[in-house]
Amino acid sequence: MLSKIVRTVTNEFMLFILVFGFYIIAHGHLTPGGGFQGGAVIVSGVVMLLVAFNSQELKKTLHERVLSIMESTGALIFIALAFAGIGTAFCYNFLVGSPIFGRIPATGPNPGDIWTGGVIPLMNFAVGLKVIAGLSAVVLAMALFSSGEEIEE
Amino acid sequence: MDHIPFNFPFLAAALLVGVSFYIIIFKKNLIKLIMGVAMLAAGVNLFLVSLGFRAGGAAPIYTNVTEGPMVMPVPQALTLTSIVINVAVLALMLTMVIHIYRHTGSLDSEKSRKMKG
Amino acid sequence: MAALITHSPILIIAIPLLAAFLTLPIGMASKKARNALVIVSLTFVAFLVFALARDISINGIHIYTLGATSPDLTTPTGFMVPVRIILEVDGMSILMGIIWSIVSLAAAIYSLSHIASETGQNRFYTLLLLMVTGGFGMMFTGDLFNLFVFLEIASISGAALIAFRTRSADTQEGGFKYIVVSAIAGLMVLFAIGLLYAQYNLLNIGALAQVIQYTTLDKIALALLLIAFAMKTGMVPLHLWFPDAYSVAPASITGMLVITSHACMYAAFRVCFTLYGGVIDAPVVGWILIVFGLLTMFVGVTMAVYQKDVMRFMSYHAISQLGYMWVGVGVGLAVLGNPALLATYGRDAISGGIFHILNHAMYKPLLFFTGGALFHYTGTRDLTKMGGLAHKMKWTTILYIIGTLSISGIPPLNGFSSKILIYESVFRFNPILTITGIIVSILTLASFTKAFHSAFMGAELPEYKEGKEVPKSMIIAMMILAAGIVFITLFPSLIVDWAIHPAADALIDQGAYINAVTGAVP
Amino acid sequence: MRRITGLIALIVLVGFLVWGVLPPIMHDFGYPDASDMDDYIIQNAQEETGSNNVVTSVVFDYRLLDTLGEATILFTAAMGVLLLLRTEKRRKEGS
Repeated sequence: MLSKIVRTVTNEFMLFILVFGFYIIAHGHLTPGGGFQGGAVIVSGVVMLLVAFNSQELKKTLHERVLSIMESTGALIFIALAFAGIGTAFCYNFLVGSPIFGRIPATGPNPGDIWTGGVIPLMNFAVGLKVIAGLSAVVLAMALFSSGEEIEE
Repeated sequence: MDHIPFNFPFLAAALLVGVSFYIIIFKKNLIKLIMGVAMLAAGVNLFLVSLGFRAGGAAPIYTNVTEGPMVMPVPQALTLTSIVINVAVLALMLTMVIHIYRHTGSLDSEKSRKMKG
Repeated sequence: MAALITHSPILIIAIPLLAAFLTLPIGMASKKARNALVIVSLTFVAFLVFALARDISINGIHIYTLGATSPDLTTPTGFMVPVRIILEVDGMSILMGIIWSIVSLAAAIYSLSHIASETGQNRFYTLLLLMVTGGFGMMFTGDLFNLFVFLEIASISGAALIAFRTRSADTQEGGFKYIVVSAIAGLMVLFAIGLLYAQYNLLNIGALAQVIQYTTLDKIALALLLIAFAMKTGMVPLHLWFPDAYSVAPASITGMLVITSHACMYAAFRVCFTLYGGVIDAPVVGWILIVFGLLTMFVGVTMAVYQKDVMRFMSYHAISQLGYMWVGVGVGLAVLGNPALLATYGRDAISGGIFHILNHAMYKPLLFFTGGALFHYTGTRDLTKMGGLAHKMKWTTILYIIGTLSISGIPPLNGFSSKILIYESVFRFNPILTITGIIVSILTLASFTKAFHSAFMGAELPEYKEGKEVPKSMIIAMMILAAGIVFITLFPSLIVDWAIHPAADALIDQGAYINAVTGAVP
Repeated sequence: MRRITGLIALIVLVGFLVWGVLPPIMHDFGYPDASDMDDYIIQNAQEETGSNNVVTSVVFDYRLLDTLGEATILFTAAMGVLLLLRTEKRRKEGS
């Protein structure tokens, strides 16, 4: 465990990292970014926590079992959204033109509208959840294992 | 930025691939081997993403862009996929190396290889 | 039912994937429910594969465009180039799909008792289902980059499963070698895809085949693709990792890994015949495949003779048998540009190679499963420490004999019917190839008889007096594959007419594959 | 022996790659030979998928199966890592 200064700064910064990652995930269809990138940003925050505190400390709040279930949930939402279009074809973007995220932007450069993109924003969230849970689980498992701690199945 | 001599980005990618193959073939340390695979992935990704560049093109995002040509979006999507795949591969490789080190106490690929066929 | 058939290519890929995502939450609640989920989903997938096979034998190539307004709309309206990912299932793909569905179901049933005493079963079944997804994806996709993605899914889950038993260093090394080889092969495939994309701005195999020029870059891409896929199948100069990885995996996974290497072989054939079919320098590439195939046959079997580890011994035989397929299909490729020769023996050579894939996919997993049964019973893989096991393991002995006779090509069994097809057609191309094949076959029989003798025959050893035959589910899994062998043995001509010749024709007939993508505008 | 074969293979491979990416064979950097598919996507992505970010529309619409596979690979890797780093307590026979 590092010094108190580092721990305090880490705690404060974690909030900004979460907000920034969430922003990248939510605006994936308008600005550079998306589920993978935003998820990776948030996981970098988790790694920062892992460095500042030690892995046993972190294990009390982030449990592998929870992370596994989160990851499965994200994956299930993703594949369910892909399955939902099967009335026309698998992976069909069935929300374009509907009230939820269904607006179509003007062709050509425009300022951007958050309610566009059909299933894309929803999928970004599913992927973001999955990336956060998956990569945190990997990093945490490696840290715990190399510190000699046993992991539950 | 109109014309880059010797196709420099492609050349860099090819050389990166060459260096990483050198590491993979000749280095004995398993961690170095993993670094070689990571560099190979970096070289291939650099090659893929530079395929899509068009001179003077903007990023293919319509939000507040100025009119003009755009670079090709598909190579960027392919590169994104490839990067994520390589993260997964590296994570699994490192896990196995942790185990190999636990069991044999060594990272040398010559020493740890007990059975030869 | 009609809708089910229309969507079946993607359902065959997506249902194991959905089941894999559900396995962990369900497995935490109940083990029985998890096992039922695995078996039921794989059975349903097998049913879909057979339904799709029937549809293909009636209606020809099945096309599925993902995310389009209609699944058979391959190119956007008023546009000539396919933009979306297209799944394309023809005679060859569906044959591989049938093999994969049978073997994966047998492997899942076998695992039920083979790994029953190990920890981490939930994740084991998750990875098994993901591997099934990857295999089906590789077989059914019509898009090069998608092929790469599914290749990686199959490789990564396969590597994790090879290293499943973490207590020994050997398993970790085997898994590590497998994943390094897979990663390098995957990146070489990706580089080749980049080279093709740079010139034609296409990723679809059919559309690329239509415009491909065979420029210098295309030749480099062909070399990279062939080296990568040959490396994954364990072709001889690049085979050193193969026995290390295959011998340490749980036996059910080894059976499945054999089929993933067939899937890589299928991808290599797809590249040679479909992607480059019209422009390829056929005799040169064909001879390269033949020479390395012969080397593979010979080196594999000579290395196998010395092995004491039963799984390692069988892995070297797997390498050797893969050589037959390279030779058979290589001869067909060498005469691809000559319609007369192709009709007289080329088509038969390709059919022989493909038939051998089918046969090998039945008897090699069976042999690996019997090897796993021996390990289950004795706790060792060392042949010299075994003996007299026929007294206790009657079923395993019978199944091992079936597998042995089949792999050595003893006349009534299925291994013979495919080998004779290869021998006859290859003899007219070059007699030396046939002679080598027969020598390798004799060596195979000799080494398997020796292994049989040391494991099963002789007096009962004191340390193996206690104990029973392996559990029922392992016997059932082996029975499924043995039933496949018996079926092919009884009706070889039926199989050749219904499955093998359509598959060979699908490889030869490049035009039909291209037309299915670019011509099918409704 | 192994060193020499390795060195020859390496030199041949790198030679071909470097020769292949130089101008007469490869297109000039920044001036691709063909771009039909990408032009179609750039022109129609907004209308067909409603997304301003064309790369995202490729990733999550035109090539969604690749992304599904990619997410699956991440899932596979997490599963694999947690499988390999599990506790090795012998559980009692049977499940």
